[in-house]
Amino acid sequence: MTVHKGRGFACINYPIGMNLGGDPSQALVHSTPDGKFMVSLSSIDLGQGMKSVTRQIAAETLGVPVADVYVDTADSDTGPHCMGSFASRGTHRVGNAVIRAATEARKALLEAAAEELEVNAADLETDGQGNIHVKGAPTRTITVADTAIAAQFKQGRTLSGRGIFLIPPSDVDPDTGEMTPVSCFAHAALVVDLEVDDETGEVTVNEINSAYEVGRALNPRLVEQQLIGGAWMGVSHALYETTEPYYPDRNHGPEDFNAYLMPGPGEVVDHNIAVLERPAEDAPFGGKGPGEMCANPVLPAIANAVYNAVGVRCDTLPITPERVLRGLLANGGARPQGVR
Amino acid sequence: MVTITTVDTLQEAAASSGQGSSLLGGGTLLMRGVNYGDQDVSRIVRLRQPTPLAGISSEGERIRLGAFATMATIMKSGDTAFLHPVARAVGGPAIRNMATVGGNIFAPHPYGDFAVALLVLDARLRMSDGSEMDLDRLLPVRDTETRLVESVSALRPAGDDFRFLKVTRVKPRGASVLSIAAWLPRRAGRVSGARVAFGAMAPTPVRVPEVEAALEGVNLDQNGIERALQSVANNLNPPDDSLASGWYRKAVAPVHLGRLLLGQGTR
Amino acid sequence: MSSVEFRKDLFREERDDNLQEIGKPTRRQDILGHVTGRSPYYDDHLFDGLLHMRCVRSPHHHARIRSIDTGAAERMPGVIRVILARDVPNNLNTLLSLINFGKDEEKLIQDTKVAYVGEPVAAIIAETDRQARDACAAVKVDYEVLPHVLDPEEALSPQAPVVNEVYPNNTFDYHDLYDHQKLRFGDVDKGFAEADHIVEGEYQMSPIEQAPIETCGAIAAPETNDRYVCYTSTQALFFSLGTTAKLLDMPSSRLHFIGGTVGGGFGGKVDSIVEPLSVLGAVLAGRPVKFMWDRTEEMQVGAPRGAERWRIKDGVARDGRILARAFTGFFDAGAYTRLSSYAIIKCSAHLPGPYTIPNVAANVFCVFTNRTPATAMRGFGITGVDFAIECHMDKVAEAVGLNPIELRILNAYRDGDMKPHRRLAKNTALIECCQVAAQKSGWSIGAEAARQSSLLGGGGPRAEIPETVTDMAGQIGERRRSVIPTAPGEGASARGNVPAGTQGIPIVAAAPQDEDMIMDPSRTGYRGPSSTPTRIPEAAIATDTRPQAAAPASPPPPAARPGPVAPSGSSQVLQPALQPALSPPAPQASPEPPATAPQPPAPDAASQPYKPEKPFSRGVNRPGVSRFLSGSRRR
Amino acid sequence: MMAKTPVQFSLNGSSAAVFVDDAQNLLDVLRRGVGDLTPKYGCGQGTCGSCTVLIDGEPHLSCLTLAETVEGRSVETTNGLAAGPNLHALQEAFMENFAAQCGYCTPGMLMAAKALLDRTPRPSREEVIEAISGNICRCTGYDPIIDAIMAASGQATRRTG
Repeated sequence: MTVHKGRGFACINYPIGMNLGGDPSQALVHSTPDGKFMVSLSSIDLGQGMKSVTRQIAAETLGVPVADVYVDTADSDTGPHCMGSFASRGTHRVGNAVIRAATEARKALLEAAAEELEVNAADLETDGQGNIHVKGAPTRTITVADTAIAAQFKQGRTLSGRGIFLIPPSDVDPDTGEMTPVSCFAHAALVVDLEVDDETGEVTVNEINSAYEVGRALNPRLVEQQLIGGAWMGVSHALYETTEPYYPDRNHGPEDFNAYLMPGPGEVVDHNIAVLERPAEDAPFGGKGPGEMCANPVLPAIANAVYNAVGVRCDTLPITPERVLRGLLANGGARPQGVR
Repeated sequence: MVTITTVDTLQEAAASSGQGSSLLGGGTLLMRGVNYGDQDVSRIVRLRQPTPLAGISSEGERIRLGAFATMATIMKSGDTAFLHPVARAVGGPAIRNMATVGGNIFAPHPYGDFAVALLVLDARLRMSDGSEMDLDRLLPVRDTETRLVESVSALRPAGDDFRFLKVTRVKPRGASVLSIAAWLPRRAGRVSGARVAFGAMAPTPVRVPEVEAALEGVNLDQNGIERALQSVANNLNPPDDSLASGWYRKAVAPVHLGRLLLGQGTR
Repeated sequence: MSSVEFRKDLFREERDDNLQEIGKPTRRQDILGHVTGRSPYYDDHLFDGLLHMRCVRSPHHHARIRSIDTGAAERMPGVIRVILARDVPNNLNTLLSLINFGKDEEKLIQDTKVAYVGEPVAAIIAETDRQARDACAAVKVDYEVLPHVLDPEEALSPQAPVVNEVYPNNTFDYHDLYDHQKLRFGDVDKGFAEADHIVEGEYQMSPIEQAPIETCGAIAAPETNDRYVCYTSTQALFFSLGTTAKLLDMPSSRLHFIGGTVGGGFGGKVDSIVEPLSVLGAVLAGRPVKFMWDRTEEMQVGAPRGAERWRIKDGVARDGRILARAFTGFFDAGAYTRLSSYAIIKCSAHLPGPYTIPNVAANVFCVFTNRTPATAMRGFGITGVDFAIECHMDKVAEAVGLNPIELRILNAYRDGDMKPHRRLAKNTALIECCQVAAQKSGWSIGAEAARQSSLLGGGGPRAEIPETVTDMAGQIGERRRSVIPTAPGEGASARGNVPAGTQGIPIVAAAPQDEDMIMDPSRTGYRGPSSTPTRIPEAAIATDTRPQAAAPASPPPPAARPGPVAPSGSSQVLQPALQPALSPPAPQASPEPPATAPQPPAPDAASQPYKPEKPFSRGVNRPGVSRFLSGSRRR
Repeated sequence: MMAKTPVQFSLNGSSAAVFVDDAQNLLDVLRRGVGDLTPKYGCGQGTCGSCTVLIDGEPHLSCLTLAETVEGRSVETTNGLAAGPNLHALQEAFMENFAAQCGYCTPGMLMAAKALLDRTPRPSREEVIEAISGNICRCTGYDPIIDAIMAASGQATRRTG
């Protein structure tokens, strides 16, 4: 048995949001009687953290602690329209809608506080701790709670906001393909190190070193969740997964998780990630949405690493042991391509 | 529509078996079928108290496993240390708490890795009618056998005479690409009376007499095993499934057998 | 084991890192619910008298339905109702009709012809799941088996059976003109002729299952106010609501959809199949009905990420510059469109990947075959072609003898470059990702590659749109009459020409409807694009110190290269090599663009050609936009 | 009329009694019969682990367990993990380690992990991996889950950054 080490590289960019635009999302923000804020959406949390990231966006925009904000989604009677959670659109589209709604609510909040403090709203700032101060005069202050009570029980003012974010639909030129697809792109590059058993064709991924550019990590732990889980899915796509193992023949399609293959907990790959943040102009606080792009570079990087290890081009996914072994046999054995 | 019949003894269970009836063992395969509306199952026959049939006992150079003994039970018993790696290869911890020896004998491809080990350990079955039957006689006719298995008696191997290997795509637990069990008694270093069985390489676990014959009298080194490895592909015609093609199974079975015989382990 | 580092040193001039809540590792709002098992997924809503629905499904790839006998099933214990196609009020839809894309073509329940294994021909509601399954097994369907086609390229042949009668050419109709989506930029044939190497490759991705651990499902129940509530696993609440309203011909106001807490989606819960069926069940039975896919349905009937086949042809200069790239792509849509047609447009705009290539062409086909319809999955429209592109880049690197990472950096797109879909690149960071990944893995790259920046070297002549060769090959139906080539340009009789510089108006976000919704720019954390390159500290990059001989392994500033894309004399060209490699990002004495300190987001129009300063004003020239988009009636 | 069979068992230390249908599995009985919604349906095939419960302290797949076989036995679910308002160490560790995304596999993971820690309070990483080898997670890549279980056993994780 000979095990050959291989190293492969790939880099990608990824369009953020539904292609061609035309995919609005809306948000509503309102204050409770004592100045806590509820965000109403119709967006879906599939595990990517939609509720959490929109909560942080709302808190940042309002200028209040995150603990004072909760997100309620998705009830079609109370949540305004959202196109849905797909195409990496959640952070970008819904985040922007939340910013607009929370901005309008903040305006009302500051106007109510200004009336209480008898100053101009433009002279007020929030401290993010639940207080509103006069700029340059921190002792002239009122809490968000007192402001909300005054607004709603004395002034007759709602502390609420509406937001919609829409990139209008783009046409596509039939002859050239000209279009405005999306407004920003995330980026990634990574290096995969793996081993190939030249008698069985089995591939073992040992390490991934990656760089992901996400605009801004709105919550670094949520970004980390996406990148680690996404790279796992990339390995899975590259080496394991298909509903039609003999495509285009439809036979032997898996019907359970014993037959539909994915890497198990015994195959966790060491993954060293660098997160880069180049904020996008029209994205919420620059954040681009890392959810979809994270798996993509792993697939070709693995194929390239297998070639580096044993000289077999794996141009068909998934890269099963059988495909590697057939390539090895066709080549008359392993042809390592050199240490990188 | 499925009905449940609860009985007290295996003999009663066998008597009430018939078209559409299935004995509930660990449930790992039967209940799946029930959940999915398997129209071949209209009655579940269930033992009120399966514990008496779940024991493990020592019988001289052999070991007796009740048909209802679970993989977890086997992994806990000091008498069955040689079977621990085999039992551990069956599913995750929850499955092992449920899956039984008897059920494994009837498990369809690609399951049934425990039966592969039993095959090389000269397993003899005690049936519900009191008769005995060799496991390798039952396997080819298991789909039509109406008697139930009460217990299995297997040889207790010495030293590293017994070896087992399961090749899976998913780690640490997955269904079989193939599994191999070998019993390799040696005299003066040379193999004498080898048994070799494969799982997921045929419709049921199978021994391969040609491989066994090719190992007779050889040393367990690269030269000694060469003829046995060559005879693997000629004597097995493994199926395609979603885990691997028959071509692949055939291509790597000699590789894995070689590694097992040479004590190299697997990846 | 994993590790994560945040490279705050990079692009720091473009961000404020002093925000209060953004950037904090706040615990998830839903985590307590998750660890206590109390997060309310759709199936965690209990209803008295809940009924269960299961489907009778086609065992054939392609067959005409002669008759359906439900008599025995209707008499089985626990059976409440057998639902057939005639029970669906408006039994024809295509998912993207909600955004006016494509023609209605798929029935919720089939009655005339099945086109894939698993297509539903009846749904049965019973007291228990098992009773519904037993009744499904008792339905007798008389099928006339038809010839089927499973390979997308075979489906293009004139002899292939018609999979989907609404698209009788087995291809989606693009723009009422072509049987594929075209992308044309420059002249690939000219690029191939100028190239030193031609590198070709073919790539295949098989279908992939989204495999959320929660299977797709919905529970619908009559509400006391003559409406129907539907708890759903959908990824797109109003898509599912709108689709249900359309199929059931019911005012959307009578539908109350609740979801938002979903056990994984990955694209597999957009298709809105279970919602209309469960609501229809609740309407017909007058009781709560659950329709939950089992795992087998999820894997073999639920739409996967579809298979894709790609052919790429590159013309490459000796020094590694890619001069032309042509794609031929086949998306295997299965029997119905779902989202494949749309993914292809997204994909076309993505080509040729994150690289600046002066001549690009693509033909991408949405092909119907007799398999489970394909739909969205994480990375939709991009994952498959990225696999092809990046495998191909390694083949190009091998052909020219370049380090694969250096090859990418050499060809990488940069701020200000024109992309083949005729919009400028901005906010790019591919080069920096390449450099950091090289650094982290200890993979040596040349010093010049390590010095490159996404902020420099782009624009100028690279911002120009070349004269573009077009063709009219592959008009709808043409391929049905005779075999014609699928690759761009090949066999095209009528050629056209789009003059250099031709470009429409970029579309930007609609402005906030009220000035109260405009956030104070100082609080956005965004400082605008920097003109100074972010620097990976060069000492940290393992640079290749091997002698770099005749082969130009290191990338010259792209705009300074000779060649068809790079006429000389660009004032945009900096001299990156002259910059002290280890110097911190700081104003540089360079002529253009003016080096500045961090700026407020008020860039001049020249360097920011499509900053959204004004609300979008161009009319949408497609008639009948969805009511969910603009309030006007759907077509 | 479908036959109904009475079944009485201990659920998280309390007595539960319910009539079950013929061939009904324990998962369905727990969820719809007694209203404990914490075990989840992911496959009904015993291949995903999201319905994992402990029966007499050992992990079992409730979707493959014929409900009437738990007569007189002890069943534990995620609903019984916390002691009143105090979360179990595993629950705290899963929160702290961001070990859940969609959360659907989490109850099954927690029960598989509890079975391990009840028997092996300071497991090795390999033992943790073995313990969850029958539980599938599609979101996390397993690494944070393994870290969380190690952390719950009082062992520092090797996470950096």
